[in-house]
Amino acid sequence: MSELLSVAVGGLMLSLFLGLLRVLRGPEAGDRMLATQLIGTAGVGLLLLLSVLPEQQALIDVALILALLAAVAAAAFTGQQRERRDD
Amino acid sequence: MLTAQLLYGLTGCLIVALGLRTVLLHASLLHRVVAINVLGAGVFMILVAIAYRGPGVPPDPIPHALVLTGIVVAVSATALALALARRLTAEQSND
Amino acid sequence: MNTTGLLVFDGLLLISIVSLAWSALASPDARRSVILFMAFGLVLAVAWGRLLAPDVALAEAAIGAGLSGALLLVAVGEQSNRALQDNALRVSERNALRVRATLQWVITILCVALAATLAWALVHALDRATNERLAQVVSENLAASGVSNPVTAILLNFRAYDTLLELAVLLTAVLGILALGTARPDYQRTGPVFDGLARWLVPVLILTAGYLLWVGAHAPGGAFQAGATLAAAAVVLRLAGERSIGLPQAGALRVILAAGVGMFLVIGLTLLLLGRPFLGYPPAWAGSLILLIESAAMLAIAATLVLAFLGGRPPAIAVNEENNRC
Amino acid sequence: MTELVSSLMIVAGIGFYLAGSIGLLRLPDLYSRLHALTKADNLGLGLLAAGLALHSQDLLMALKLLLVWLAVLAASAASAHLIARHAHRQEAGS
Repeated sequence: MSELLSVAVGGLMLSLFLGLLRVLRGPEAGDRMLATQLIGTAGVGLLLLLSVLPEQQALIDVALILALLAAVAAAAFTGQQRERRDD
Repeated sequence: MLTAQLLYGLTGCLIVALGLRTVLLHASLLHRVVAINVLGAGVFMILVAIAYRGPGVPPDPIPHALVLTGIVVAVSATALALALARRLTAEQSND
Repeated sequence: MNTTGLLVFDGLLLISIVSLAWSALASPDARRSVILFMAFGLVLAVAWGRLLAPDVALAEAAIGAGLSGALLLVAVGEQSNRALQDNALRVSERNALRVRATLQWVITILCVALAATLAWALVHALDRATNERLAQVVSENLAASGVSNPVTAILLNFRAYDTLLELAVLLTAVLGILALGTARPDYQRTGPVFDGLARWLVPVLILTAGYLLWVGAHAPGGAFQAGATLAAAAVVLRLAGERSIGLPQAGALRVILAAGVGMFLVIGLTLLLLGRPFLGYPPAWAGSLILLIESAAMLAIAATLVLAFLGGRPPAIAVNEENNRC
Repeated sequence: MTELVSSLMIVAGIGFYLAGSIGLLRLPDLYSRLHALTKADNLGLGLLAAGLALHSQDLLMALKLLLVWLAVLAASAASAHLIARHAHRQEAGS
C-alpha cells in the first residue's frame, strides 16, 4: 500500500505541476484562475493522501478548508461591484 | 540536520530575498503589498523548517505558534495597507 | 514513502513555490500577480501539511490562499477601474518612482547578501545539537494547560500575553481601517449560480468555523482559523450582492471588535483579583477559560476581517460620522 | 480484496487528475480547458477519496472524505461557471 501511496503522491504532484505551467502561461486572467482551481483540487488530493500517514488525520480538515476557501476566492474574482451613483 | 529542514529553510531564505527586492524596487503599491506577503511566507517557511523533526516525529510546536500569530498579523497589516492605498488613490484623484 | 521519492516530492513542491513567488513578484499586471500569489498560498498549504504543521496549514488555507487573495483581488479591481479614468496619474507616478539602474543593482546585490547571511545563520542553527528544552517544557506541562493541542496551549495559555497583544494589533489595524474611509460599494446580484453557491457555502462555512473553534482544544484548529472561516461566510454573502451580511449595528460592532482583547483582559484581571498571576488559569478551569477567550477572539477576528474586506466604515457608522462632521 | 479495489480506485483517480491537467495544458481556449478540467478533476478526487475511505476502514474518516468531495464538487462546479461567465463578459465587453 505504501508504494501505491507514493506513486499516487507523485502522480498528483505531476498534475499540480502541469497546472502550474498553465498558471504561469495564462494568457488571460480567467485561464490563470482556472488553473489555480486545478492547483487547489490537486492540493486537496495531496492533503488527503498525506492524511493517511500516522497522526496526520487533521490534514483532512485542511483539505476541507482549502476546498471551501478556493470557492470564496473564485467568487471574489468574479464579483461585480455596483456602479457608484454619487460620483 | 535533516535534508528536508535544509531544503525548505534555504528556499525560505531565497523567498525572503526575492520579496524584499520587490518591496524596495517596485513602483506600484499593490505589488509591494503582495511582495511583503511573499516575504512573510519566506520567514514562515524558515520557522516551519526549523520546527520539523523528521517523518513520524512530532515537530516543535513553538515555531508553529509563532507562524500562526505571524499569518494573522500579516493579513491584518495587509488589510490596513490596502485601506491606506485606497485612501491615497482617492486623495490623489481629488486633487 | 522512501527517501528518494520524498526528495523528488520536496524538490517539485519547492520548485513550484519558488516559481510562483518569482512570477507573482515579476508580473507587471497587478491582477495577475494577485492570482499567482493565491496559487502560491495553495501550494504553501500543501508544504505545511508535508512538514507536519497542520495548524499552520489550516491558517494558510483559510487566510493565505483564501481571504488575503479575496482582499487583494477586490483592491485590484477597484484600482483598475480608477486607472481607466485617470491613466495619466499612474504614468506620472511611475516615472517619479522609477529607480535608476545602478540603484537596482545595488539593492539586488544587498538582497543576495541578505539571503546568504540568512542561509549561513540557518545552517549554523540547524547544525548545533538541537536544543529541545523549550519543546520539552511544553510537552511536560501540556496536561496542566487545559487543552491537549500543544499549539493552542502555547497560544492561549503558556504565551497568552503574546496572543493578547496580537489581538491588540488586530484591533489597531481595524481602527485604522475604520478611520481611513467608507466601505466600498455593494456588489451586484449575479444570478442563480452565485446565489446557489452562497446558499450552501455560507452555512457550511459557519458550521466549519464552529467545528474549528471546538476542535482546537485537542487537534489542529482554534480561534484564528475559525475567525477567518466565519469572515469568509460574510464575504461570500457580500459578493453575492446581499446588503445585510450579518454585521451588527455600529454600537454592537464596536463591542465585538474589542471582544477578543476585552475577554482576555476581563479574565486576566479577575484572576489577578483572585490572587493568581495575570492570565495564570487554575488548571481545573483552564479548558473552559480558553474556550471562552477563543470564542470572543473568533468573533473579533471575524468582524475585523469582514471590515477589512469592506475597506472602511459600513454605511450605518458612516452616516453617524458624517453627522458629527457637519 | 478491499485493498485491491481501493488501490485500483486510487490509481484510476490519479489517472483522471492527469488527464484533466493535460487537457488544461493542451486545449486551445478557456472554455474547452474548463470542460477538460472540472469533470476530470472532480471524478479523480471522488475516486481518490473513495479509495482512501475503503483503505482507512473507519466510518468517521469515510464521512469526512465524502464531505470534502461534495464540497469540492459543488464549489468547483459553481466557480468554473463563474469564471467562464466572467471571461465571456470580458470578451463581449471589449
